[in-house]
Amino acid sequence: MLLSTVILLPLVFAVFIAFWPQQRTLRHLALGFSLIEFLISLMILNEFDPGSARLQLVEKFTWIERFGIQYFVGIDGISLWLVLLTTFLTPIIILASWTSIDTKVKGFHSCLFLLQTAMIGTFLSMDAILFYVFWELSLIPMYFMVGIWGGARRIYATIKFFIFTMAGSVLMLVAIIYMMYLTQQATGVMSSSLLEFYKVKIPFVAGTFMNQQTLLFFAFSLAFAIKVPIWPVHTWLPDAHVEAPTPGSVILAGVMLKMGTYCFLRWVIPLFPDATEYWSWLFLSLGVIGIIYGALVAMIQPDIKKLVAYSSVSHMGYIILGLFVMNQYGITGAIYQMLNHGVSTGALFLLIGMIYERTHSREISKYGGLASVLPIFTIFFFIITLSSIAVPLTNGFIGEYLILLGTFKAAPVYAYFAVTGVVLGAAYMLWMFKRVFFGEKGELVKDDHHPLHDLNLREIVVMAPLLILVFWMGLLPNHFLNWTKSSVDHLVNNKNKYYLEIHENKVAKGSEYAN
Amino acid sequence: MDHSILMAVLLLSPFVGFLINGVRYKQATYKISGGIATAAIFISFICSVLLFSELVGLPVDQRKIHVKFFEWLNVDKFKVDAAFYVDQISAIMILIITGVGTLIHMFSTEYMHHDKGVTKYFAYLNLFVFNMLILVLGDSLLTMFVGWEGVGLCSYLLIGFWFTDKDKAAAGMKAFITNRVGDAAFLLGMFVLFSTFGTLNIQEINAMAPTVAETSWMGALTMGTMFLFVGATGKSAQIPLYVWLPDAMAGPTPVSALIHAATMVTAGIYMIVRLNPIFIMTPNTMLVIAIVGALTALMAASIGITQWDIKKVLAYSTVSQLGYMFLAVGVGAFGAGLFHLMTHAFFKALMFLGSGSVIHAMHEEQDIRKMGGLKKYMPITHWTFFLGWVAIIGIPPFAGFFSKDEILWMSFHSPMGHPVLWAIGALSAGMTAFYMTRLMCLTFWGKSRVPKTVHPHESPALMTIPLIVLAVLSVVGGWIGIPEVIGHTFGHIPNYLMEWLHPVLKPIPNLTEAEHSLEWGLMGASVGIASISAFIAYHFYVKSPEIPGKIANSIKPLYELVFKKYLVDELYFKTIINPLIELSRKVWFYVDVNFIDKITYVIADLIKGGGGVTRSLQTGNVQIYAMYIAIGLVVALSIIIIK
Amino acid sequence: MQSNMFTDISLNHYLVLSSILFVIGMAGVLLRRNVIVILMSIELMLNAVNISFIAFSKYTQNVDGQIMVFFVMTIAAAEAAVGLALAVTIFKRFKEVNIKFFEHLRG
Amino acid sequence: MTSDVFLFWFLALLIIGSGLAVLLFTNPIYSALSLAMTMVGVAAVFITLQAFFIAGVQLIVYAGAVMVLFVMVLMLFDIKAEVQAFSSGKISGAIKLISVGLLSGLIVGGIIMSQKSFVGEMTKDAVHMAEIQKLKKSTSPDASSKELGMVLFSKHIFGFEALGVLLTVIAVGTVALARSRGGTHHAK
Repeated sequence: MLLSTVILLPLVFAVFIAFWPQQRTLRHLALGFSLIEFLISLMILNEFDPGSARLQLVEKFTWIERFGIQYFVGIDGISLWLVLLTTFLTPIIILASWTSIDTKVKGFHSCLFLLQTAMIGTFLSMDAILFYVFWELSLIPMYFMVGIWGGARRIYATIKFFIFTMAGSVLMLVAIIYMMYLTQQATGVMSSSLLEFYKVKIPFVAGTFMNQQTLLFFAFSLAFAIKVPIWPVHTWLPDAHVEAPTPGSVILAGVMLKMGTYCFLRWVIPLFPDATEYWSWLFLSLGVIGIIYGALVAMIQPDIKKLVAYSSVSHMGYIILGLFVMNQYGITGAIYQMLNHGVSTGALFLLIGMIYERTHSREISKYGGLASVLPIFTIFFFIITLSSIAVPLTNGFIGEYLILLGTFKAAPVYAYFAVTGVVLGAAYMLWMFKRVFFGEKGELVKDDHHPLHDLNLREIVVMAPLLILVFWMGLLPNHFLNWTKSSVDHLVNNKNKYYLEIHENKVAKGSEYAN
Repeated sequence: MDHSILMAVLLLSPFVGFLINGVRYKQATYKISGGIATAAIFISFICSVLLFSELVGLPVDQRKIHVKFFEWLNVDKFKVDAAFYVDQISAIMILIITGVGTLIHMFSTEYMHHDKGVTKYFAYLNLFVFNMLILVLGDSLLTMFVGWEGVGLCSYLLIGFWFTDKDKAAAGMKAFITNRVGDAAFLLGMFVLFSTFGTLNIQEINAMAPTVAETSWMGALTMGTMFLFVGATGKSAQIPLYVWLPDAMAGPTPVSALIHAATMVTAGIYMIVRLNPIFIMTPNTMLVIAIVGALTALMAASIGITQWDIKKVLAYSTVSQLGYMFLAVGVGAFGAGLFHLMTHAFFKALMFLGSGSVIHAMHEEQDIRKMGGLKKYMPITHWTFFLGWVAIIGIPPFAGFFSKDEILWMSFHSPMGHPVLWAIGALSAGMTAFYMTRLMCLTFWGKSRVPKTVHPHESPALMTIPLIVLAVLSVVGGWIGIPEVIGHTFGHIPNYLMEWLHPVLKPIPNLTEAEHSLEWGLMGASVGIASISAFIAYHFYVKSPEIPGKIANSIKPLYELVFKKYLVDELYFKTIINPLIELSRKVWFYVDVNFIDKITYVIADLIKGGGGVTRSLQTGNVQIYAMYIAIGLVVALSIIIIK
Repeated sequence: MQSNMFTDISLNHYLVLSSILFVIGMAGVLLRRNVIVILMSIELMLNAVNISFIAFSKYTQNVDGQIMVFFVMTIAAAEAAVGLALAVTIFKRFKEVNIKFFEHLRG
Repeated sequence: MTSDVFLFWFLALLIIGSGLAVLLFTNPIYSALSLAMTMVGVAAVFITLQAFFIAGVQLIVYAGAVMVLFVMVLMLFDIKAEVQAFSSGKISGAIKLISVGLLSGLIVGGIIMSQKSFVGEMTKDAVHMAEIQKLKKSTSPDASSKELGMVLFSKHIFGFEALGVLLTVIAVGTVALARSRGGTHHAK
């Protein structure tokens, strides 16, 4: 029941919070809840067998029998860390929004927990319909989060965000239904189980577009590409980020974007191996374009948040690159980079939120000389900047290095282009850093009547776990990679005939007790 | 003592120093901060000496201490350990780093005493040493890269140390980004080597190095080494990525001494020397290295002649000397390169610290036109600087002479060298002598041009002691590598350095036995050129100070070009940076705002327009709605009936 | 067997009658402006349907058709009540029961 | 020509005529009276089809209660003949008329065309005749009402109860509506 608990507990919390009468203790309650959720999710590590590539801790109940739709959840090395990242970020977000969210506090925390359920559900569902439900469910709280607690142009941003993502998922629903049909054709029994999907051999014809596998591949890919977002469909991201409140941005960058990349790994690559291989050039190119484009455009943004949003586009380009080179290095790097991006970009948004709370501006040109006024803030920001530009011994380096290595081994041409992202990344981050923190004091920093105060204890507590993680992940990556290794190996070694078996040993253990 | 503990202390001592000073960064007690930092580096120095002596104690073919701490990264076949090893090459390096480092830390304690951020400064400095040690000791290219980026980072922090000045912050940024260009190439180099050898472990790569030279330009090894060399041009300030180093003088002067003269900038040479078995097998890369090194030496030296800022002169001098080192490794004389690296560390650190002493005395004045005659105010600084001067211009028997002569000789004699390379080297040597003498004359000798408000004074002992130690090293440092031809003449003085390095350096293929007379001749020629240049400079700047101005006027366009550093910065701005920013703006405006978003708007507008059409059908009149039903009924029935 | 259209009354006759009545009712709904008359026309249409129900019920010997008519009548009564109540409210405000006062659904 | 046939034609003409009168009278009161006439005609048709109970209900509920309701409302409002009884709009009016005409043509045509495939003749078909005769004998008005009641309270009991609830709701809703201040939205 562990996974179901992890998925559904936040939902219970959300309802509980919604009916909690006391306004004053609301945040404490929410924080406590999120910590409980995090601790419970840590128990997954205890139960998880890192040596096995199978699907573990599986739970399966019939939902709609006629169509073979099940409540089917399970975890493997690919989804493990993303779930933990989600539960890890939530308490941080609640603590970070302690003062910045001051209207409709109850609704906000309910949304947050609902979102948590949706995201964890997306990562753990092994049934297409269940997955789709969670996937779409995640949109709704996010929609409200941006729409209610967002900035001035929040309505524009929410609608853009909503329509972009919806447009993609509609095609995906069609594709899922078609997959169910194909499963029925192949096995005689209709099923929406992903494991059954894996068994279906979908006809593929190279060179043409109008064949089943290619069409299905693109239907799924489009939905995920918009979520990631891959280059030409990325324009919702900067707007959503800029208008979202800090917690919204953190969730968006930290976890929601990973839903896209994770699903590439869980759905697209194993389900459509031929199409993936045949069309990988397209995604590799788009990834590289995303890296360079995101970096270039980030460079000239006048708004810090927008800059970081475009840097996300660039970082997500790396992840796409890693996924589609289809070797151990690339995929391991991509998984690692997902976590890194969650940690470091999440932290960047938190920091920007903190300074925004003080000055109510995100315009780079109005800052300057912050370093001499807010030393602790500066140190934190600098460390996260380093992580973002992938300096060795921070987490970012491991991911980026592995991705580039994988790319070079598979397709050197893309690596030559992608490597410019290393330079451009440093350029835009450091240039921003220079303009905000160095030089003479800017107009927002100068104000003697309202001197800026450095981070308080709460904010330091918010940042500390992230900073620790930055170095932990950079210094001892094996602590994390050992858990994903067997799953990734399994995926790469069987990429043309992928299958996933259910790990039974926990059940056996249970039956021992029963006897 | 156990090697691993020794190694751990060696590495972690500076890091602990960094942590202590980092935590108490707000304190301005310079003596305590400086003391902690200096002690941390000194402990490392002791460890280095112990390791060195251990190494000496080992048999010649087993001189290697390898310590593995933990497995860092392990993905599929890609395995990298947090492991370090000391061999003959890295032993020299750690001695230089910690030794010179200790002296510079000591010097800094006094030099930075008035600065509020002194503790932060020492924290950065310790962190730098830590990273430098990782770079030098790392047993794989990736570990080396960790230090490689780490020193770049510290360099960034220290150049932009006085960050409230926008230009200084910009200089730091420039350094980091320029280095990043090199680092990106270094990454590619690593990828190529990993693809070729299946490992990044330096020892394994060296062991697997081919025995036959690779002559193809597009061969894997040539590409790999070429990429690594581009990485080195970034870190070691060679054409085309040297532009950051002169700007890096924005940092505190001891930083320039430690990072931008003695240690970090030599990382590129060190890397090539450490990987010499594969570099020697790629003659094409070697050729490029030699040419780039020679050209950098010449170009930087020529710029050095025209500069007025004491630190800028030294900076260009550093670039030029680094060019020499690349020239050396480019012609296969790895030992000579390392030798020059060492002597250069001594005399250039000395000169930077000397200039720091001068700047300190002159109350932050760096323009040599406002100096002159400082000899009588600050005798110790003058005499130590003087020794550095004779060392760098290559007057025997001072340190620079031996190393520089070795390089020039090898660039002529080695089968990979060429007389042209020798000529460029010799010309640069002449220029070096010229601008160094000019610096000497304008700063210490001649008439005093010091403004009335400034009262120069000799620096306190904490600053002069390092100067004296370095001066001594600048004198005797060269004696461990006396060339055979001289050693032979003066009674069998062995070339200690080359013997020490012999096991780890691949010999140059097809090296013929040299004619002693030729070697003597060339040696004489280079010393002659240097002496004459020095004499001319002395004449120009002390005897008749009006001549240089006249000459400069007579070749004004050329002078201006050189004075403005060949407009390379401007060129980069014009051809790379500005177009890039312009491109970004255009791309953002045309692609993001005006194309992708426009498309979505167009789609949205289409839907909206369609909605407008259907909207007009919704008149609100119920009877009209009923009429639609009727029409629908008619259509449906017609279809059914006609069918 | 030849059948005479006028003398042999078949199910079809009832159905045709029903449809003609239905169309008359529909014309009333479409064309009249008075809400009450429109309601009446709706009653006409319902009655038309009832005729066909009963005719089918008779033809198939199935009493369910009559049940359905029973239900339809009940609904019709209810509908008339609500419709008239609406007409009353309209009349209270505008002193007229014109359909144009229901045009607030304009898109 | 039997009486059955005559009765059918007579009632059909009556129903159609009075139905048209509902449509065409400009004075709503006349329309209402015509509607009452139609209702009675329909009830008569029910009787010819042996649905005696339903015919009774038709007379009582429709011709009685509902029509009284209509007439009462009309009296209450004191509505006279209208100047403009038909909705304006020439084009829409034309379309409406055309579609109504087409619809009637289509339905009638459809029914006639489907004659062969669907409906045997009610009066001529020998088998049916026999059955109907049998039915006529067996089904007295009492018997058919009884059967109706049995089915209504057994098979359709849920629908019946639901209707009861609906009527309650309607009663409450109507009162609430009638008590409100009136109008939709604002006055023009």
